[in-house]
This record gives sequence, structure tokens and C-alpha cells, in this order.
Amino acid sequence: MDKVLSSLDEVMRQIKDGATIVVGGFGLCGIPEKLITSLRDKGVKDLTIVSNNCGVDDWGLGLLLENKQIKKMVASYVGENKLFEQQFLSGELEVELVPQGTLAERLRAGGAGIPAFYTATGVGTEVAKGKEHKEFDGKTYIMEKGIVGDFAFVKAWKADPFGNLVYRKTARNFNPVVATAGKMTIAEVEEIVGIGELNPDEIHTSGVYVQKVFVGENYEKRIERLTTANA
Amino acid sequence: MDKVLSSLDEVMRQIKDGATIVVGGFGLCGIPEKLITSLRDKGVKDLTIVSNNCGVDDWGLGLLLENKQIKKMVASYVGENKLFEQQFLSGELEVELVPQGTLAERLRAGGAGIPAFYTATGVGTEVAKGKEHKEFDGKTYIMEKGIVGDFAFVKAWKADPFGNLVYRKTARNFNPVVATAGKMTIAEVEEIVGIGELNPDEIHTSGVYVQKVFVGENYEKRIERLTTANA
Amino acid sequence: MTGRKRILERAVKELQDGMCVNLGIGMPTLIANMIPEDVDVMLQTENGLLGIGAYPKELEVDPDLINAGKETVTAKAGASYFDSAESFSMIRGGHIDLAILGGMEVSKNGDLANWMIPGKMVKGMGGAMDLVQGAKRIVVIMDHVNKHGESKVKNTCTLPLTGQGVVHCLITDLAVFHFPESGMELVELQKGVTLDEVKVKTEAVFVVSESLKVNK
Amino acid sequence: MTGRKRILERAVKELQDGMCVNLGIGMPTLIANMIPEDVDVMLQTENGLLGIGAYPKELEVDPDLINAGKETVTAKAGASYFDSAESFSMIRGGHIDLAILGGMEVSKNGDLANWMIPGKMVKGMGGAMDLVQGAKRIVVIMDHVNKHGESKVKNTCTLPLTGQGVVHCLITDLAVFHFPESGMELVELQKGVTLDEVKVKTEAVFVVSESLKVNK
Repeated sequence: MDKVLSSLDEVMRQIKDGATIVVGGFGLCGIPEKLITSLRDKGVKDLTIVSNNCGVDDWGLGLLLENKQIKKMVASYVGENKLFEQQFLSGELEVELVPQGTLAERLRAGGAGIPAFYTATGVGTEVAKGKEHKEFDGKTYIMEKGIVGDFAFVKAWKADPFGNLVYRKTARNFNPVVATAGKMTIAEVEEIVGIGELNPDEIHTSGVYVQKVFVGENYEKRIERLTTANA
Repeated sequence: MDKVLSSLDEVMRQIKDGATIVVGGFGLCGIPEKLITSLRDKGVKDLTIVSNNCGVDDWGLGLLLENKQIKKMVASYVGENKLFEQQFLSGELEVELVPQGTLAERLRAGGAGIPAFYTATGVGTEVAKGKEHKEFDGKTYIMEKGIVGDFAFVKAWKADPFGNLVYRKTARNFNPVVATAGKMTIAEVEEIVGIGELNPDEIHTSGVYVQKVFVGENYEKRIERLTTANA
Repeated sequence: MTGRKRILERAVKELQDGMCVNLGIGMPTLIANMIPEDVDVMLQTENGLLGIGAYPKELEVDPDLINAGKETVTAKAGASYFDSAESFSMIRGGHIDLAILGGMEVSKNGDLANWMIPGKMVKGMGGAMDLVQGAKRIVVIMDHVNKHGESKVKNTCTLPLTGQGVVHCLITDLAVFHFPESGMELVELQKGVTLDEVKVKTEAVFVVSESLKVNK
Repeated sequence: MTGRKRILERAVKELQDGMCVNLGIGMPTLIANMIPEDVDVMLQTENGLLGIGAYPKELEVDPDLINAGKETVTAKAGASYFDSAESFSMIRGGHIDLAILGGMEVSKNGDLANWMIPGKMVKGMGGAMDLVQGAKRIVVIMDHVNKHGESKVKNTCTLPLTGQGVVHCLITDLAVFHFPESGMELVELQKGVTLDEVKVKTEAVFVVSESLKVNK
């Protein structure tokens, strides 16, 4: 079972206008750089993108905004992005803001075959409007639904040919849940190792969730806020 | 933050008659041997035990049955245990059978602050009786509730003093979810390493979930079905 | 050839190269040893391993490495370990391509009963109810009739159900059935079995596929 | 001492040895650098790290290692990384002892508004709504009045809420309040602040604790 792609052309051809794509990363950390730029080059429109953030103006998912490919964005925080504001205010861009923990859990639920769950997050706020409320042990919760994307874009550190994935530090973030929540999951990685070279106890995402693997080169890994200790 | 215990006496003193204890392990693999035998010696009664299985007649949770300490057992499979059958048929033992995946998810939900979720597992079967049914996208699901124990008994391979845990092979099984689902979680391990010696990318259970750590010696690790390849 | 062997030899053909497969406890577990070398599959066991290998040699035996039937096993290259919640996320979430399970009764609308017999001690359903709802394709293997000669392929199951309308394919020692929405369909006769024999030994109403395959 | 410094110095006293703590983005993040050496806490950041260390030296900077404010950080001994679902399992499941968050408004019944101002571009709530519902103790730090001199401690929040009845402790440049079921209670006056000043600058109705502490 060799899932390694030599180029992204094949998977990009399968993505059509109007697709829903769930995308890993937190800020610019652990984002699938190559998949995003490839999708920008491909130019499909009217996408629904589910990701914690929407990149910055000239990098990450911001590239898709710049190219006006996104119809709807589902995210928890979009404050780093001026293009986002412009397109939202002009009505070009539809936005669904979801609390970060609820977003992570909705993706996990989607991947785990759980159509809905209850959480206290958002009770009594605008987030709860129109949602089913239910009491458990005298406390009120709201129902939130699982999310499954047509495609899932994942960035990992290492993979083997079966698609077992290992992440590095906080670049893990949403990637493991995103990997489970795509009908077709494509993982881009910095390094591919031979089958059996990853310790089975240390694999973060089992290859069962991954349909295709792509090895990217020259990762930019831009830093949003460089903070260092006083020398 | 040093959570390492020199003996189990202190935690055993906190466990009272009628407590609910969630216990890791699958069959006899990855069971908290020392905590179970210590609880047997302590002798508290009327326990509710939540664990995938109930040991065998003379080992694992079977020791608590033998000592008539269990009032109610929540499990997915109890077929390895004759004492279980006797106590169940005589009405001494109350039993709640839960599908294995639902049991794992109920423990995860309990640990994750999710009071309830929906699953298709059990729809149209005895498991669904008396449970709320709901349709999502034309398919029927039932509502299942999270489980939290007063205590959680976990077996891991290695720990550091903060309670970060690493499991080995399929001895992981229910232990990570059980670790999250106890008001007080006690992990017994085969080896303790210094703080910082576990690779933070390879920790399976964060110490945030673990209140106490105990290092056991001379693990029996009994095998239920020794199967070997033809020589 | 025994009926069991016929069932297993037919069942192994359900495994296709590249699949992730869960084999139930008991008879289905035996399929693992029959997979052709050119069919590369990853076997999942719900206690937390994808990539079951062969049974261990004596020196390889590891009490920390078992399958769902509590047998000692090994892990093959490319295997991964995970916890029980993750394991059933794979199953419930539709990431397992195929599950092959034993059966006590199957009904014409694809109901499966395989976990309890009223009056006998209840052992528990283990992961069976999750598997039948989650795996992409459910194949049930069982004898066509019980030891009293009564059909286990029923119009309605008499035993408590494991799942309703969940079976995609039933393989018995006599025949193979599919369960399209239009109703239960006989698609294959096992070697040496006649349509009449299947009709006589099947309680369930079924249609005969236009492309009925007669194995020889 | 500036108001901000007073707030931070009081807030750091909320951290007790052995706690796991989430510090919100902005002013709360500054608390990390003020923790006394004899108070051993593990700082959690919701993007997937428990055990934040100091900011990195230039050569240690790692783009794969950031906090929720997207700042480059380090990890200390005993740290662990995890995914976002696991991170919020910790938070939602009540495993984080304390969260210290910034506020725009706090009401007398412990409502918190800190995520949006109508008419301004909505940036999103990030993890704030999860934190206020999940962490065992919620401490809010903010200026007592806004730049127009208006009280941010309200009878009812005018801004959209982050959570209802979620605040356990409010620390401002003037005072500290608790929120028992009996109603909002003034428990401390910051150094040099009089009860009269607090009364004048607080819109919310509150009771004065019998054991009111006057910091000097």
C-alpha cells in the first residue's frame, strides 16, 4: 500500500467548485503550505473552508481569499487577516464562527461517526442561538454537530508509505482531527520514511485515515509573532 | 510537582464503600494489577466498576468478584468469568452491558466534559431501549451519556513524576480514556523516569489527568490465550 | 471440503488489496492465515492495533500484544497502536473498509443476531454492535442451518439483534446472499449445492440473481 | 505603580503550587514572567502544549512551537504536546485548575464579555468560550473603567457574552471581587484605593465582604 504521490496534480483534479475542505493548522503553524498553494493555483471557486484560522493576507489560507476562492469560512478566530474583513463586509464571504474547542470536537465527531454531541461552551451566548438546548444534571448544554469535509488537508512532519503520520511540537494542533474528518484525506509531510521505520507506539495518526501522502520541499514555516527572551 | 506514591495505602484510604471506579485494560492486558489487588485487600464493598471486562476467576477484576466487593459492573464483555455468571444469576451483581465502542466513547466524553453524544451503535437492539432516539440526515441514532468515576485506575508502561504516561503496544487499550474519566486518577507503572526524559511528542496521557503515580514491581501480565505460530 | 472450509475460502475473496479489515472473534479470525500474498491488507483489532501480523514464535510472545480474542499476536511493518476510543473512531467513522463477523441468525432485510441467546448467560456484545454500524461493508459468515437442521437464514430474527439492516453479504456453506434495497438476493451457490437445496434450507424469502454464480 | 502592574501583581497570587493554568492572550500572558520560583505551575496553551517555558533565545526559535497568541515559545521539562481535541478535552473536562482571561465587561452575576464589540469587525472567540465553561476557576483581569471613565463592572453586560455566570474572581486596578451565589462581593481594595472610589466607579450592585482586605 503505497499512498505517496509524485505530484499534487492528481488530487487537485478531483477537487471541484463548491467542495468543502477541512484544513489543519493553528495560525501559520502546521499548515499544509503545499496543498494550499496548489489549490490556489488550481483556482476552484465557491469553496467552504473549515479551519481554525484563515491565514494572513499573503500566506496560508489568505492566498485563497486573495484569489476569491472561498465562499464560506468556518473558523474560531480570523483576526489576523484584512482581506477577510473586506470580503466579509462586502458580503462576498460567509462566515461561521465556532468556539475553538467546539470546532475541534465537531471535527473529531465527524471523523468518529458521531453526528452530534452536547457542550456547555457557548450557552447563553450568540453561539447558542437556534441550537437545541438540553439539561443534564441540572446544567444546560447545547447540541453541536459533527463536521465531515469532502477533502481534508493535513500537514505532518513524517509519514510512512501507508500514511501513518507523526507531528512535531505544536504543529500538531488541529491536524490529527482534520485527518479523520475528510472523505479524502491528503497529508503533506517534510519527510517520508520506510514502512516499519515509525515506532507503532509513537504514531499520532494511523494511516487508516489517510488516502494520499505528498512530500513537500523547502517549507517556509512563517512565524506570525517572533518573540524571544531578552538576551 | 511530584505525584509519585511510595505505597498505595494513602489512596486506598480515600476509597469508600459505594464508590464508582473506572478501570483500564482489555481482558488481562494492560490491567492495573497492583491497584486491583490493593483494593481487594482493602475490602471496600458495593463498588460500581466500569471496565471493558471483569477479569478471570482468579485474576484481575475477578479478584473483586471473588471477594464480593462489586455491586454493579459496567462492561462490554464478561464471558471469561464463571464467578460473574454465578453472582449475576443469584442477583448479587447488577450488570450494564455497553457496546465496546460506546463504552470507550462514554468514558472519553466523561473526561472531556461532554455530557452526551449520539451514536448509531445499538439502534434497533436491546441497547437502545429507553434511550432517546434522534434522526440526523435521515439516519437514526441514540443518545449515550458520558461516564465519570470517583476514581480511575490506570496501568501504563512509563511515567515521569508529573504523571505523564506512555503505554506499550495493545496494553494501551482503554487506559488513556479511563485516565481522563476519574475525579481522582491513579496510574501504576512499570518504570518511572526523570522529569523531561519522556519526549513531549510521544506522551500518550498528559500528566494533567493524573493525580497519583505508583511504581509496581514484578508484574504478572498473565496471558489469557497463548497462541503461537507453528514452529 | 468441509462446510467451514468452503465458507472461509469464499470469505477470503472479500478481501481486496489495500483494504483495512476487521475480522471478528472465532471463525473469522481464521481468515487471517488464508490471505493470498499478493493481497496486501491491514487487519484491525478493536483493542488497539492496525496491522496484525502472524501469531508469535514462542520467544516473541508478548503479553502486551494481543488481539480482540485475547490471543497473543504480532504487529507487522506499518502497524500502529491506539487507544480504544480512537479504535472505535476508526470503526464508527467508516474508516474500516470491511468487517467479517460470525452470525447466529441473519434475516432477509439484513438484520444480524450474533451476541446472545435468551436463557443462556449473557457474555456481552463486545465490539460487534459498533462494527456492524460502522464498517463500510459487513460480511457475515455462518452455517446455513443449525445442528437441528433449522435454517439460520430467517424472515425475521428470533434472537436479540446486533444490528438492524446492517448485513451487506452473507456467506454460508451453501450460498452467498447480498442485501440490496430491493431485497435479499441469492448471488452464488457454493460448489456442489443446488438452488433447490438452498430453497429448502432457507426460511427467508429471497430472489435469485439474474447473474447467479454457480461455483464449481 | 501603574494600574496594569497592580492588576498583574494581584493576579499572579492566584497561581498556586501544583496548578495547571491557562493564561489568555494579551495582558494575562504577561503573568507567565512574574511567577515566583517556589510556585511550580504548568501553563497550558490551547493550541496543544502543557508546560510552556520561557520565550526562546534567538537560536532556539522554532516555528513549530508557538502559544495560542501565535508567539514563539519553548517547552519546559515535563511538557507534553497534544492535538486540539485533546487540548479542549482538558479544558472542557475540568482538568485545568485556573484560567486567567482579559475582559471587556463583567456583570454582577459573573457574566463575561470579552470577544466582540458590535459594529467592529468580529475577530472570533477563539478558545475563550470553551475556557470559561471548562476551567475549574475563572479569573478575569481588566481595567475598572474604560477610557471614557465608564465602569466596565456592570449590572448587566451590554456587549455580547462570552459566558453566563462564569466568573469566579474579577481583578481590576481598583479592587478584587468574588461571585458567590449570594451575589457579587468586594473582597479586596487595591493599594491606595478607597471604598468610596470603588463605589463611584462601579455600576454593578455589590456587597462588601465582612473580611474586606485593604492592600497597603
